[in-house]
Amino acid sequence: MSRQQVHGNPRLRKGLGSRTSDSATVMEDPPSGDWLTLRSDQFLKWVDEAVYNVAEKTGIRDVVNRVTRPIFNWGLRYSPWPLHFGIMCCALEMGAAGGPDHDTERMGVVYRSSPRQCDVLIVNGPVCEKLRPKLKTLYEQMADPKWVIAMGECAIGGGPYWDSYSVVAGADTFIPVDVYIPGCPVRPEALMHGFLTLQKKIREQEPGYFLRR
Amino acid sequence: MAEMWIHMGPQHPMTHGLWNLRIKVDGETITDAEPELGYLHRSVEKIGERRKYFMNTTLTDRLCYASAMTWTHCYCLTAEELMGVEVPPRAKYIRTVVLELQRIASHLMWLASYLPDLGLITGFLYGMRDREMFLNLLEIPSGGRLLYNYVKIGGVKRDLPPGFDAKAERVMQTLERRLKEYEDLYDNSKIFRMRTDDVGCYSASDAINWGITGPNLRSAGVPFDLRQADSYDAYPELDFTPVTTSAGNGRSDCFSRYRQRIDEMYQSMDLVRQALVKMPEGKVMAGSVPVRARGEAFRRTEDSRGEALMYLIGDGTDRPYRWKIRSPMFTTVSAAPHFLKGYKVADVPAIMGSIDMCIGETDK
Amino acid sequence: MTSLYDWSYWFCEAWLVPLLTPLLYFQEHIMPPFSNPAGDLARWMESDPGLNVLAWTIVVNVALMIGFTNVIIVVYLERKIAARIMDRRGPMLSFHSLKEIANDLAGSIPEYGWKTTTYAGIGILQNVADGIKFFCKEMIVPAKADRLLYTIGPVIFISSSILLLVLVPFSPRVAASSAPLGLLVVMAAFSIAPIGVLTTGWACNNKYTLIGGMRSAAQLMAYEIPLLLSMAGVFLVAGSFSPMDIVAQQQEVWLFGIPMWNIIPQFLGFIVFMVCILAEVERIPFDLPEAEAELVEGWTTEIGGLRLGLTFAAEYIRGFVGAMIATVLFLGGWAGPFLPGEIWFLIKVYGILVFFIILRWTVPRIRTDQILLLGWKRLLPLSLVNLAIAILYVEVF
Amino acid sequence: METGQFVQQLAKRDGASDGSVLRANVGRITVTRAASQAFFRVLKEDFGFDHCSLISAVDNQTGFELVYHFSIIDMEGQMLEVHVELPRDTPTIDSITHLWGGADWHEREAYDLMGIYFIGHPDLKRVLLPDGFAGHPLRKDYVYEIHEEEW
Repeated sequence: MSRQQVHGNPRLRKGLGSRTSDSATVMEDPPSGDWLTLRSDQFLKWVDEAVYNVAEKTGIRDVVNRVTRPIFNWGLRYSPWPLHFGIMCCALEMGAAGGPDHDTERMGVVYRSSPRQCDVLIVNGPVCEKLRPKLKTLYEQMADPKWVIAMGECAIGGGPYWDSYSVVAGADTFIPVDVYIPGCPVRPEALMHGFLTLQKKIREQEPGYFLRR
Repeated sequence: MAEMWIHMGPQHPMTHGLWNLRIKVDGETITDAEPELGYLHRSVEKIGERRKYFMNTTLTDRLCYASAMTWTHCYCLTAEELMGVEVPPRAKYIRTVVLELQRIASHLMWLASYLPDLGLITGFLYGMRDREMFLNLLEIPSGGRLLYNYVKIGGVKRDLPPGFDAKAERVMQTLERRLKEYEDLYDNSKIFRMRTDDVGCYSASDAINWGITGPNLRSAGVPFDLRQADSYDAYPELDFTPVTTSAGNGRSDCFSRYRQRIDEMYQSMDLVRQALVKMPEGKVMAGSVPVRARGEAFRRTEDSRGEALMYLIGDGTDRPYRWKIRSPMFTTVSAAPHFLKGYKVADVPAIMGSIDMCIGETDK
Repeated sequence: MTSLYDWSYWFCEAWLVPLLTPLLYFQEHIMPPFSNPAGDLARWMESDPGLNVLAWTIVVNVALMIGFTNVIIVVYLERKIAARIMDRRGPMLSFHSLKEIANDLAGSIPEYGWKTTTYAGIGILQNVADGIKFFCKEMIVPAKADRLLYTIGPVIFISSSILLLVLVPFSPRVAASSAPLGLLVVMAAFSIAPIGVLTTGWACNNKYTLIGGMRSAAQLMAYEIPLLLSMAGVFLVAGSFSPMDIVAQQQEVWLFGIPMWNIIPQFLGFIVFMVCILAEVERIPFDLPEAEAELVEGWTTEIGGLRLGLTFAAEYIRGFVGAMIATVLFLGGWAGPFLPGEIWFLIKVYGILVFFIILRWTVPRIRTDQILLLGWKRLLPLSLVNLAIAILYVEVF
Repeated sequence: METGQFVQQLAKRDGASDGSVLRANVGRITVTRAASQAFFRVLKEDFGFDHCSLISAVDNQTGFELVYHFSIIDMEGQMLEVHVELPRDTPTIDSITHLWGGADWHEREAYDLMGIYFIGHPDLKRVLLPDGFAGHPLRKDYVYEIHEEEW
């Protein structure tokens, strides 16, 4: 078979999507039926496609998802691990929410410092132009499934710095935000309610995990 | 191992905020360091020129989120100097009380964030627990939990409610009891001393040259406190002398900085008690506060982290023409390469935590 | 004495292989023999190596089950005790939350609201939820990481930790294996893990993980020698490496109605051993490879998802096994009055684990150069002194 | 030394003018750009002003004005406010980093936000804004787009 290397314009490709693998070359789809000539990664992809198609057409995927989805979803929603990342005032309230008076660890909230190990990105302050690329990188480094909480007015729409030359007008201008928590600063109770709202969202909207596309 | 640069930040548990410390390490020894700021630059000075004088207290509250009261107070003091407003004596005393309470809360926040830097996460929870008491106390007159907007140009927003001093006394007695526990837990801990003694040293003369002020300077044995040197509010009428600690030979190390802040908490509690006893009756707000101002004025106050200075220029309109903020941490961070060199990577959180970073005021 | 390994060997020989092989031989007959390896497989399974492998598979799986059950309990204990030390409540997810699974399965999603019962339980389900979440996460390989080593590194760490569970007995009755070299093999398996840490640290192409891996290697040098020397005292007294002999020896000598467990004559060795085993299982104050304050998450910074979950589990397994070895060596193992041996063993092990947990949440972390100093200049001489005491003890009694 | 005394002594020097006392322990003085370097050296070495509190740059529309705040670290807290006028087209002045180490980042900030060039500064680059930022935003003629929503 022919192997064709397609070099995209690197400037255009930069920042597009989640770059978790360094596939500099884009290979064309494997020819159908000719599975003996495939390379190993193409073969895996072909097997993946075949299994998905069979499971989808026979309805196995639906059945398995219907059975396993509640269990996986239960685990996902009761263990939201946020990234330990403080920007401004709300970061202190995030810390206070973990403190003895409010204790978010009752809800399974464990702060981890590495984005690879987190599920929830809490944007708790104004995002400045200098920070924006870094925050986007942090978001992209997190493993799926991941959620974003915009905590406080600054992260929702700039807050008191709405007319500043260096503050981005809200975190949702460059990353998808799932839960908005208003307040300036957000009280710890409101953050806890935000986590409960996130659980609600996960329960209602997260699809099953068997052969997820 | 060859030398390499490590970026600590902007997302790093050491930073306590949003900045980037680039360190050059040889193995685990730091040979060079370069702080990088600006990830939280909100251009407060620029947008402050678009707002009226009394509206800017919203921004000053958010300058340093760990000690909002002191920054708003510094701004109001400057604006009063600019406008020629005389603050009633009761308001001065109330300001002194809330400032010292805020200083305790800020130092507790520092204590809370310093212990995780050394690997003791329990310390964070203890600090937060005690800080919560002071936030609740400050919530009583101001209505805000973290950002108060309580100090206004010409006085304070509301009078202290009756029974405030009894509540404050109870909270302070609790804190005194807890601080004794912490001294047992930290000062007598061999590992704590191993991590903090003779780490991050600088001499008093170096500190003065680099522009380090506040607790970080006093921990080198220099009795310089703006509450007395450039006195304001009710401080001239209170009886106190600056607390100093030293690591010997006029040097400051991480442990002396830790000790300094604990001692300042004791001193602040003493000041709160004095001010509550001496507090006169009367109004808490000046009769008339002008909206427009012309001229220039500056005042400096003793912030929880050092010398806060605000410089205001008015051009006769109701908005400031130029507003300049001196942040104590801005200068201190610039000196970080000097006192980081030669120590280990593991000492970076211990040193940078001990100088009590607050990025909100630094990046402005 | 029959160990779990012996039992499963017998099980494979008598039941599993006789039931499986006819099927494979049948396969061989219906297909052309040159293309069908089924017969070869069957013949291999009947041979001694094949039976060995099958038996070990069963043993490791049982050990894994034991290990993960204990991990759930230990993690639960850790979180709850830490929370109580910190004046908090800790995880409180209750069994009522499982009703939601039943509702979802039935397809009826009721109006979702926070129920007062959801967070009013004992919280042991929190670890289960975390585990399930790890299974759902995406498996990321960072763009510039070394793909092969990145995959292998955690596997080395995890598998060597699980191997440990197989090698230490709970009691003479509940023993997975009875390796002739006993605890020496355990210590050999214990020191495989830093290789995995170093591999992962290098492969992630991240400076924090690299420093974490290097620290792990440096730390290994510092504490491994005193650790083995402090164990040598016990081996010397018992005259054997086998845990059975060591425990039996500790019951031999009684003084004033107290069994002379090794902790009494060799208290120095016990102290050295506890310090070194803390360093070995990488817990505060010696958790330098994953110092959260300066290295973001240490050598695990770049790994996430299932790898991370299993690495967590492996760390707790190592802590558990460390406590098990300490119990066997110094605290008389499964010996004790009235109760069965296994219960006594678990009581002692969990006692040491609770001590580890309380220690973890009450002291700061020490520095790399300080741990090297401690290992080489303090613990090494102390362990040599302990060895001398042990020799004296052998001579006297 | 009394504030009035040293302000008078300083005002007699070349290029210095307008010596006045603002309030207790605080003096104010104006210095020309050419004489500033010698003036600051005398201030540090003879008068003992060992602490550089703040360097503020002010955009006066017609030109720039640098306002230095110096103080003495002792219990009296003497303070001096020094004004230096700079022309609009060449906003340059000699750096004082070799006298006060703490002035380092204040000068960088003045360069970053106001575009004042400090001659002799060891590392004059942007400190708060990203490297590629265009313009100096605290100048009065800096125009930027405000993300204002239409309601």
